[in-house]
Amino acid sequence: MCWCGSNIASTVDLDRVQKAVEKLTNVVHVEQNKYTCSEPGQAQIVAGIREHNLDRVVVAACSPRMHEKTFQRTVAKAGLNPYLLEIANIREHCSWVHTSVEEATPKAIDLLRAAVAKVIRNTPLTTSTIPVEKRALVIGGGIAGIQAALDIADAGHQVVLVEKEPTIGGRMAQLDKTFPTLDCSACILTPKMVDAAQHPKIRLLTYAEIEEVGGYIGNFEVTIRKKARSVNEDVCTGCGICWSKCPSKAPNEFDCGLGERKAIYIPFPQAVPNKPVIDRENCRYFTKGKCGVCKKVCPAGAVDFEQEDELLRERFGAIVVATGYELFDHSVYGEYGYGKYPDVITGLEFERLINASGPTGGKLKRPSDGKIPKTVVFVKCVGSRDEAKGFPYCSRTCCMYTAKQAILLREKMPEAEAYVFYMDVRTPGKGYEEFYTRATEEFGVNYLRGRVARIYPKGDQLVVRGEDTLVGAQVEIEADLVVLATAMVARRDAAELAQRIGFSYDQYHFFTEAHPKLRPVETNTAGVFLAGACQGPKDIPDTVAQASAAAVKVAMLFSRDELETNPMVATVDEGTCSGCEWCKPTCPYGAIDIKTIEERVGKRTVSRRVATVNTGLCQGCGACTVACRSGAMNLKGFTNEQILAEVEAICL
Amino acid sequence: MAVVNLTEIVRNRKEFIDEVEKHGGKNVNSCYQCGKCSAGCPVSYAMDYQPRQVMRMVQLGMKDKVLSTSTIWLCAHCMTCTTRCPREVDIAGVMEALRMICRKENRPIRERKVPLFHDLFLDIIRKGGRQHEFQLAARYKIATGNLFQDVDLGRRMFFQGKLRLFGPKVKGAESVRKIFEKCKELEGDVQ
Amino acid sequence: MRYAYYPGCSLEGTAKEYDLSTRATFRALGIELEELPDWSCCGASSAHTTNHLLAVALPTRNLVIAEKQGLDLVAPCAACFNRLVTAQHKMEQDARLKGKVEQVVEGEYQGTVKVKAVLEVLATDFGVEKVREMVTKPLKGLRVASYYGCLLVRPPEVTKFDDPENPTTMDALVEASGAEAVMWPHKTECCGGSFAFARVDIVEKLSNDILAAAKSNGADCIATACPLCQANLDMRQKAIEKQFGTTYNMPIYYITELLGLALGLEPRSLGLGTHMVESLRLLREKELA
Amino acid sequence: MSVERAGTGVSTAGWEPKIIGFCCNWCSYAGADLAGTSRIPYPCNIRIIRVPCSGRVNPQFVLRAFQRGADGVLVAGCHPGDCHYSTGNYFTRRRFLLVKRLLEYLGIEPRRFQVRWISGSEGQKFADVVAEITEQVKALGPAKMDKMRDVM
Repeated sequence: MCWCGSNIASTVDLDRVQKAVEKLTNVVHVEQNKYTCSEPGQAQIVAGIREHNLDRVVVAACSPRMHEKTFQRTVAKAGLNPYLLEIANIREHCSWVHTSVEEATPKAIDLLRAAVAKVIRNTPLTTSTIPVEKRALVIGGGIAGIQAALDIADAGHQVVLVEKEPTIGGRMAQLDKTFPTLDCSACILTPKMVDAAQHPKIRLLTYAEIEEVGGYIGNFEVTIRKKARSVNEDVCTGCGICWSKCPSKAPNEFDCGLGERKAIYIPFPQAVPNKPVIDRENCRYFTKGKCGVCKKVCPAGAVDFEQEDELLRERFGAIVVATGYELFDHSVYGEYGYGKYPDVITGLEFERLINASGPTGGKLKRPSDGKIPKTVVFVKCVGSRDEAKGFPYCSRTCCMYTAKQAILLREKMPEAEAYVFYMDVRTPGKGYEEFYTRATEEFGVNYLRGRVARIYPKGDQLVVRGEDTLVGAQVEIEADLVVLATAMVARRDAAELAQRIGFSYDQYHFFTEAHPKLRPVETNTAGVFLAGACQGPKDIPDTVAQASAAAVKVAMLFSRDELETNPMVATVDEGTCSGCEWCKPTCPYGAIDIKTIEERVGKRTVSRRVATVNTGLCQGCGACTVACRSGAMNLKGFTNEQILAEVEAICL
Repeated sequence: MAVVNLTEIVRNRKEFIDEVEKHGGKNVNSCYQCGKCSAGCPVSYAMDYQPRQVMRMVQLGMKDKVLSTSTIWLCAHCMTCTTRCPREVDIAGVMEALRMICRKENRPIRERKVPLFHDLFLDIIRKGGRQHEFQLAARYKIATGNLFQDVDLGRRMFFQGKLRLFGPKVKGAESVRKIFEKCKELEGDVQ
Repeated sequence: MRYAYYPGCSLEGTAKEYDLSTRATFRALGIELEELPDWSCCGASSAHTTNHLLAVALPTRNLVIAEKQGLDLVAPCAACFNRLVTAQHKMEQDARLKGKVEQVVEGEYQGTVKVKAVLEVLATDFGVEKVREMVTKPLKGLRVASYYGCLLVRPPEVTKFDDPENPTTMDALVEASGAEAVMWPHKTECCGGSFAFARVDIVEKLSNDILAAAKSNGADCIATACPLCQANLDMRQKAIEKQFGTTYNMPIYYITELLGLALGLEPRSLGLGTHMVESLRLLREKELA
Repeated sequence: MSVERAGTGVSTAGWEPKIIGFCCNWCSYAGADLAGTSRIPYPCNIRIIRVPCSGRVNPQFVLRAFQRGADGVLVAGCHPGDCHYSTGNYFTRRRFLLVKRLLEYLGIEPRRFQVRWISGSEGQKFADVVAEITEQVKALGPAKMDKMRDVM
């Protein structure tokens, strides 16, 4: 029993406590100590264990959250299993919150009685170790995935970077300029793409998807589907003859369908790898059986129509998920024309139209008739902050990208007028508010506070009707082009991927971090980390920061050869388990599986299904123990028997 | 505009908001003042305050002010606002609730002719079971003293057979009268 | 096909041609209508702006009668339609209100009758394609702006009819009649509705916006399915022209008048010719009547 | 085993209720610690049992507490959405709505049993909750659990 100087001793009459505790069954020795956590205090415990041949220890002191680990090490020094120790919290929960000795002393006795009742039911627990496979899988080759892969690789570990599209680069590659500095997106991204491709520790798997994930931290088993590219990457030199000669055209996804590409193509000139892919749905050879021009002209003989999807099985110690986002589909807004007015475009489409390598060569021509717009209206919060038709959350990046686009417009075409309809302008980033101020003051962008009620065509223009809520009047603008700042939303296959890997996602299908403040890049599944907008709307600086943070977490994990597992895990009494599987869905970690065991009943051997706990995945929350109807599930360190004993000891 | 002292007003706002919600105005506190309602309101131009401003006054509990606006009477109940509201606030329903509260408390009404019309309309149904447009027009004109409004139109309609001088006869007129009485009994007459 | 028919007060007076043409067109298509016995007024906007209970009780009296008749109910007037479905919606949401209303109307409300607008019966129940097949005199060359107004489409969760921003049911029927449906943006803008008496100026401004939009999008005429809309656009058109210094001369037809015509019915039998804006001249010019 | 409960049938003068608090390790136990480090006083009637998660609290523990003579039980966990194990407290929430009704059925006033969300930063809230539940249990008087003795 610790005095903690006068912290405990002044409020709890420890002598009285000692007298009461000495009488308890199983209690052999009680002693007091001025500062138990100090070096001599700990030595006293070790000496006590040895002298009295103790096999259980209770320390009555401060909160176990403070010194449980300390005292576990102390008893281990005396050769005792560290889990044969219990702490009675008589400081935070007693002496510090009660003022009178008459109140605090009986309570301290109760707390000690409970700790004694529990500790006699403690059993030795051992941590086991699992080996760590020091290879990381990064899913998604946008800026988040590239950054995470580069950082992990620079820390000296092998990385496989899997990207669904034929090239890495992601959304950032589609952008024209980046806020708040207005540097060209491609200029800062493409060097990183090349770095990733040339890094000796990084292996790029583009045009590939995750098929299956099994295992657990340190030991994931992943199946990757490498889709048939119809081009042998090892042989192809990326010379470009094939796509210059290809006769079939299709809308270019990279340009949001505003321009065209060939059926054999690279998405954009700086694509990495610079190897084309055949879009079989639009290729004449595959649709009509005739053509084969690309194969004929390829000097390297790289075109391979017979190529098939390939399944790769790989082992990884950690996974970084960086799958990014999609844009909200604004066709649900009837008041904005159901996505049918060609001159009502999204912010991303605007990026392509104003980009020098875009479908218009950087000349902002509107999609309907190629006219150069003189009046452009930007509408913010389309699909975001809208419970009725979109999502309630703020999409976080739109205020800044809209300001940027308005600036780009005014910079390129000073004769064009820019209007921005906004509800709030949110600029909480370094240099962001200054950037927004430049938009209004230096570039003369007209900001109007109010949500647009309606957009409708009038002649070859679009009437945008809103309220300027600061004036309190309806306003109308006859616009040539309307740009909707559509919200960032989770990818449509996000939930499926999360289920496949086995971690959780929120109601909007964004991936859930382990703790919203303190564990922002971990998932609740050990060994799986998050980077970028797959976790929630995010701009480039935040994405890169999170990607590097995820990389550090991976590197931390890989700094060890083996991992100690948490010994306080769930355990199944197979004898009483009825195989009802009620425990399974309560487990947030997917740690419970069902296995079949053979049993002898009389002379026969019968097989029976029972639950089994994967101790690598179990985090010891105990939810399954309560779901278990037959009481077969228990939690080591917090067993039913231990907790009931505490209850009874307190109620005595 | 005079300074609005919110100290007392805000203290009592819950009571007022509850009253508005009891009369059918849903989710008043969800409004975040985006202005989409006012931007799409066809009658906004004739109102002294935008529907959005009315919503704000309700949120703050500015009962006297909001009940003296013309807006609540000029709402045509076209429900464009309610249909488009991103926060699923029934703005048209709030307007309706405010009108009812205004009449219940016998407060001065900014657009007197609007409720006058509705009162005459209902009075004719109460007595005859169905509407009678000729009677409605005639009584409205007498009540407003504007006898010559649309006289020419009336004459042309009469000759097209569109104005019947005598009202329809409904056998169940009596049962309709009873419905009026019971509603008055249960909800209180607000006319 | 048989329906109970709830004409509503307007169709006995200012909108009698809507009544005539609905009955005639339905007869021509072989859809039977059985007038709701002893129906009474739905209370229109006046009831729901005054007393909540009354606003539900007045339509419910008619719904109870319809339930006894055992047929789905057609309400040509958009205001009646809206009040009837709103009453149904409110009682569905609130069992206590339902009990109170039943007490007031002294009858039991089951919720078994479906209330339908004329457009829904024609386009969905009967079928646009079948209408097209039965057209004998296609309205070639007529450019029609379909005007739906507020009460058919809003609020969508109550009316459950078409789309609140860009409905197309009437356009499909217009096309089926052989006429051309004009694309225009003011299909569901408000005409001012019940302000026809108290604030004529508002009705004139709003109706002018609608007429102007129809004209600038190349329409010859407007088709409606609401007596209030028709009245405001038709009866007020002269005054609007004077007020805004413009000329429209734009006939405002009921959709049933146009369909009846396409089905080969006599213009007079549809009530054509009783509009305030000359309605036959345009048809004659296009050699349709 | 039969345990005689002190105070049964005795006048309640000078009686102090005994309340058991199950606190999850990550939020509520930490909240109680914070109340301590901030020296926020609260009634001494509560005895805290540490559990990893409020979802670990089996209704059996609650029933046993009442059976053995506790006058009140508090289950405290992380706020919904903040669970360290992501979903544990959702189970708690659903489970204990039922337990309240079971207690009522057993003749125990449901107010003797409360579930609260207290985060690790809410020391004051922890103290307030304890004060509140103590007050309420005091008002209810000693729990009468004679009928349930040792049926479990």
